[in-house]
Amino acid sequence: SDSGASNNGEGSEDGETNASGKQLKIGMSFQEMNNPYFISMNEAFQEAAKSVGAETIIADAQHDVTKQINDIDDMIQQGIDILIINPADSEGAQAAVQAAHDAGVIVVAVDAQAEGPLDSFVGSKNYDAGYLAGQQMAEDLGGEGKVAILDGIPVVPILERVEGFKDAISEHPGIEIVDIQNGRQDRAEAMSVTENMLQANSDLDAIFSVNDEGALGSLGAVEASGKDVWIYSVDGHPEAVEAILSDGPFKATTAQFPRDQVRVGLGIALAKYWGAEIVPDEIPIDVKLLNKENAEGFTW
Amino acid sequence: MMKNITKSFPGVTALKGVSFNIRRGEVHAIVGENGAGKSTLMKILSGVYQPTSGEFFLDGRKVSFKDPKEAQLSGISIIHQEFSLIPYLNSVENIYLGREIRKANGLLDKKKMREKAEETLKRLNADFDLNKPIAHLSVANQQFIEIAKAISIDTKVLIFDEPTASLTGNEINNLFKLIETLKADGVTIIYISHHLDEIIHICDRLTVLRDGEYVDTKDVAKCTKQEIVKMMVGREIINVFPERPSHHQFRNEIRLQVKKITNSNVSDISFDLKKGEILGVAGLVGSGRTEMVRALVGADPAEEKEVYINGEKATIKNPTDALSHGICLIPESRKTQGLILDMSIKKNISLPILNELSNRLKIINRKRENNIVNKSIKDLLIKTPSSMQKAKNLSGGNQQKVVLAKWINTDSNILIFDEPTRGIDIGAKEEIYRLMRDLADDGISIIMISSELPEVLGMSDRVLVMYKGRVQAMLDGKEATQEKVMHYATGGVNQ
Amino acid sequence: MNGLTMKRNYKEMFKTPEMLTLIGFFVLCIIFSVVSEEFLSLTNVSNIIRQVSINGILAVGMTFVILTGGIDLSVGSVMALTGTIMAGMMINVGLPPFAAVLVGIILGAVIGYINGAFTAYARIPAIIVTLAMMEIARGAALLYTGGYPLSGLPASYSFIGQGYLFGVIPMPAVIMIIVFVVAYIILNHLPLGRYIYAIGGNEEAVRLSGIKVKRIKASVYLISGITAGIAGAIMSSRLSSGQPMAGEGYELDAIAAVVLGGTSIAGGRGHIFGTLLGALLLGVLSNGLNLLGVSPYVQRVLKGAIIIGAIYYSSIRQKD
Amino acid sequence: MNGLTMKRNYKEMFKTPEMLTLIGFFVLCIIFSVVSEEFLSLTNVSNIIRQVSINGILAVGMTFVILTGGIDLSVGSVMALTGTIMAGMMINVGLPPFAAVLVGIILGAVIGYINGAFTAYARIPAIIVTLAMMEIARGAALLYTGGYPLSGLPASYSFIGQGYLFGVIPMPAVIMIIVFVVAYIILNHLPLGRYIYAIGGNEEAVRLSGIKVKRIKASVYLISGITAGIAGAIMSSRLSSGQPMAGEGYELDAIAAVVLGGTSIAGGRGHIFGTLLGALLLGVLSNGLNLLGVSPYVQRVLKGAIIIGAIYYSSIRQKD
Ligand SMILES: Nc1ncnc2c1ncn2[C@@H]1O[C@H](COP(=O)(O)OP(=O)(O)OP(=O)(O)O)[C@@H](O)[C@H]1O
Ligand SMILES: Nc1ncnc2c1ncn2[C@@H]1O[C@H](COP(=O)(O)OP(=O)(O)OP(=O)(O)O)[C@@H](O)[C@H]1O
Ligand SMILES: [Mg+2]
Ligand SMILES: [Mg+2]
Repeated sequence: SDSGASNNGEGSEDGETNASGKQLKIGMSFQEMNNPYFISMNEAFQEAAKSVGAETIIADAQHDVTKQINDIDDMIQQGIDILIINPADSEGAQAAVQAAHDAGVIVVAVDAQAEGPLDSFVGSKNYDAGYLAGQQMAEDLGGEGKVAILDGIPVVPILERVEGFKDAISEHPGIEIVDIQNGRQDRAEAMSVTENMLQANSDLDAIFSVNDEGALGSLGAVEASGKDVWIYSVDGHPEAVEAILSDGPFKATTAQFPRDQVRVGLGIALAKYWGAEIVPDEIPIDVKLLNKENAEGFTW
Repeated sequence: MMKNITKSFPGVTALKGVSFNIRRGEVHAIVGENGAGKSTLMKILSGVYQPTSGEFFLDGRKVSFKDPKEAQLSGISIIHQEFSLIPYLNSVENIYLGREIRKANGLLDKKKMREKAEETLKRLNADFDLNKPIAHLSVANQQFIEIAKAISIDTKVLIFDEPTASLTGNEINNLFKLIETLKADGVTIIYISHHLDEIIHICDRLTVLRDGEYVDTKDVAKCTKQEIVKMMVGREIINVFPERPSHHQFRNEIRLQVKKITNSNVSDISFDLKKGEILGVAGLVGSGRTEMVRALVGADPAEEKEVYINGEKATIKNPTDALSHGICLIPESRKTQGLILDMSIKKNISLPILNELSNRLKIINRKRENNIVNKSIKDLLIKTPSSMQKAKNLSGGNQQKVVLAKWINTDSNILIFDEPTRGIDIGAKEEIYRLMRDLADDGISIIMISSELPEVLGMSDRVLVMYKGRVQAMLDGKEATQEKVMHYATGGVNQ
Repeated sequence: MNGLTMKRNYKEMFKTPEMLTLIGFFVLCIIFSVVSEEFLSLTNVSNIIRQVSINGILAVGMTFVILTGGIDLSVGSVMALTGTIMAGMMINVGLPPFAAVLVGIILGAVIGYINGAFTAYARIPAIIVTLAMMEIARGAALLYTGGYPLSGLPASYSFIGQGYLFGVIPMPAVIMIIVFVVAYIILNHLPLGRYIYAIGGNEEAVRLSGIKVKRIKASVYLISGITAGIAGAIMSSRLSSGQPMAGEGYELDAIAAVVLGGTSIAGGRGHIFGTLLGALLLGVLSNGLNLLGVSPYVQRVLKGAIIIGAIYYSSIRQKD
Repeated sequence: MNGLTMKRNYKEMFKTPEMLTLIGFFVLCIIFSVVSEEFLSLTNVSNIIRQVSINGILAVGMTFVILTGGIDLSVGSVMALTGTIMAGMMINVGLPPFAAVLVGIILGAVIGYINGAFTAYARIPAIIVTLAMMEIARGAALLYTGGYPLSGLPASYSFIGQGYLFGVIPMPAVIMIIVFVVAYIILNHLPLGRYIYAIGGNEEAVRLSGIKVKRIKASVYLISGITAGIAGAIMSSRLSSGQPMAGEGYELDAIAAVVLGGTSIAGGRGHIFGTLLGALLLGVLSNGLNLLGVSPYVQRVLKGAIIIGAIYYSSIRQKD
């Protein structure tokens, strides 16, 4: 099977080399690698790096920002030239960004913002993602109903999605948020939590989940209960797309573009590496609402 | 002085209104059957338990102790029947536990503690490596640590709860000398033992307890052994040891042949065991008796070992193999090797025979289990409210009986008893001796390790004497005398 | 005397840890059913049992292990690994569900046996062996799936995790009850069960009783591996996919269920139905708090406080 | 005879579990320095020590607890809670760093004492108490911060976690070494240390020696709370923020360090420098695997396998 894990550079002879004549080394530190989202991000990263003949090193922080810092320290030790960081936490990653910067490494954050002397940041418009899903929900519900939020791990992108969603809902006084529970972005956990939410709120109309993994768990619970509760979410996970197309309770998800994020990020980093002095501080990548009408054929 | 002391445990009343006096500076013995309440009474005096009712006085003042420390501060120390040492700490650390000597800067003064501990142990004539964790010391040496711990405090009253149960010859003599010295220093000593000879030897007065009740207090000089036994048991016991059959019915059938057992503790042990005989094993503490039998049954590894059963070679790598060849070892330490303290008496007794008690589906037949267990409780006179009582709530002697019951039920035809009567009262001893003899008469072969010479001499058909991990002599039971055995046990050669 | 003993025994029974968990359990149920009308509804009760089932099944294996004085931290990872392997067998290899589940359970048993062998024969502390196995199994699950959940399971497979027996009893609950009954029989009516308790009480005494202690110690980890495999089947069926990251932290929940159920963490004492109660108590707690709409953060605080409070209250009752 | 005993002691010393971890540690170091040239560079060594420091400090408290036969599963959460409270004290209350750290450490001590009180006085199994506390502290940290990391710490505060002593020794390492030395003195030169070992060996016997066992048992959890507080300070300084979700799963790493360091999980035996070795071994392992560029999934498998293999190898050596 495709592990999606690191390979130590293909070592193409005419690859990109740095000042000392060594091969270009690019490190990428992921906040997690157990989700197709980050795995497709990694695939795009590997392809892009290979096309410029660079050696790659990747690390999985397993949601622990301290581990992420340690991983990055170790990457710096290995002499990377570029660091693409997908921070487990924006504040927490600061020491790593600083250390990399001090070591002369070009640092670009993708997917989530990081503090510290970044060269650039490329990320989804998470607020928009929540907002768009909320709008779609409100529209589908006709401006009336009781809805719940299935929250996740409290990191900035997730919190922004919830904020965006809440803002969209607040524009519709007929819709009431009756419950907020935490599914920890985990399918099994989300399923149990949703079962309980459905029990506690027998007149629930819709659920917003902060990501598709959670939403897919909710979907199982909703289908099992036989209730007519609609699900909205963020990500664009292949299974979510499939569920939306099957005309079940899963109505819409705001898709992100993980491959594009890392491609753009790497592109900026390379530009810096080649000597560009001015690059954008921040490149927000648009998100796209997927529903039954337009989900066909979407893939990360 | 004690007045009306009563102590109840769930299901048992261990002491019922006990009152008597102990005089200052005397050596006072407490005797009684297993479970009579001796240890419980001592635990009350030393602050381990609080009495359910009743009170006691020290030097005329009423005292009551919340915990052992208070008792110690009032000058009462105890050496418990069951050791209370810390296995992974060394001797010095154990002796000074809770009373550490510190330097002016607050740190431990290890050097001073060590010196003082050496001094104390010298008083006891004990000599061993003070740096070893005490788990690596023999039982006897652990006993010395217990004693050293108690006498290194300034005590007015010192309680010994069966101190000699794990000592032999010399060490007992050392202990007696020590008691004499302490007595001369004005220390009051309370001495519990099942060895009446010892009591007659060193005690001034004795008090008898029976079933938690006070029976009587007497001057030792004024009563005979027979009278004491009668007070304890409520009947006369003329001869503890059953008659040895003069002609042996199975005389020449060799059941077990052991050749050249060698490991780190014993070397080149060879002997044979006949059908229906009791082979006594004598030797000083540390002579390797326990090690020999453990190696024999595969509880410890052996570098070299050949075992023949009924002439056929048997491979015994672990106790399971031994059991399947009909050999079982009844270990010397009931608490650490014999019993599952948290389990009921019933489950303890049936443990080795569960497979035989199960049907084809491997389901345990509860009824058969109950029958066997109840029979054992009756046969061995185990004193307990029910077979469901946890083993840890039994008195020491009754625990020992449970261990015996456990093994006797396995239907093995070679039984190895390691100190079978340690801590058992004279009445029960008689039962156990009779039981052993009956087993032997039924054709079962018995190896009996014992540190009590009278027991070895009284029971054995032959006596094997060990010295420093080797077989020093094999004597005929009827010709063996105390002198002869001691001669070999101390390293003597053929006279 | 005898009457007195009886009465006392009866009273004592009331003070066993299981009994106290039972009281705690009922108290919680009463409180929740008063404050939330949905709590006692049929669907909610069946929800609770279904939610409890995975933890309950893992806790059965954990009970065996803890009774011998061991611990198994690998159950969550092993569940994830067996679940993904089952999914893979159906999706990539095309095995029928029954065979795939069997393969997964056998794998669980093998992993359990490896845990057991290192613990019992090589005498490495169980906590180290199973902690290492927790990493190994997790890594293996991620490697096997490449980090993706494996989806596209046959529709029939969903019965195990999502179906109902007689249309009302959730299948996971049925499986859990079967597992508990089998465990009860092993622990209380077979020699093996006695040996397990006895080893937890005093290993040396059991060894000298001629019992193959090492084999039995290894076997409890094997049993725990099997229950992890069963849980893996339910999990993958419930989630309609093999999730390589499933079950993180489940080891602690399983341990909590066992210990709440009155099994001594040092081994030797405990009861399998105590474990069931412990698992139910934990399940009722999160279900009830969810039903009441308590904020997730506050839930964590309350959950901890209620567990500690319940046990404390019980332990006080136990004393008097 | 005496010579023989000496020789045995010497030989035995070589077979103590610490010694075996030491051997394992050196073997790993040698392998890594052969295959990776960066491994033994000054900056990498200082990286390793810095990376080890948080786990090392938590493991010190854990050693105290485990020596008495207990366990503390709450250390990771308590670290997160104290870290966020420290951050909050500086950011919202405006306390100077020193005072804020003090508040956090005191909080850690109080939480530890609560753990200890429930364990020692109320006799609730430590595993339950600290599991509950793990949830409570985590929930409290999330409640306190509203889920967001608290940022905006004074620049001077970064010294603790990111600074260097004499420009070369990372501050976290300095703090860790101080903690180890203090722990060494307590455990080996104060009566308290003796009692801690003794309680793990035979609690009843210690009680019979007139020592206040409960107080000492409570105190080890207090100590563990303090070390969690110290780790919280380093963590928040290293991350320039109070992270409510920090430290998940750290309890298991700390336990692994302690047990790898040769401390018996049943209590009574062990050495604080063994714990340091255990922590270093774990640190070297992940650092080395990272330097070799091993894939993250494979790393998990290898990490587990190497731990188990190292201990197994040691235990074989121990036998002969
Ligand atoms: N903790 C306890 N719980 C319940 N019963 C107990 C407990 N301790 C002792 N007993 C019971 O109290 C009675 C007296 O026990 P004790 O240990 O005082 O006897 P003993 O005279 O010292 O006997 P031995 O000579 O065998 O040591 C026994 O029946 C014993 O089973
Ligand atoms: N746990 C142990 N560790 C190291 N050496 C031991 C241990 N136990 C016993 N020994 C040593 O083994 C030898 C014989 O042991 P032991 O004292 O048990 O013999 P014994 O003849 O059975 O005496 P007894 O059973 O009366 O104590 C002694 O040299 C003793 O020091
Ligand atoms: Mg007694
Ligand atoms: Mg012996």
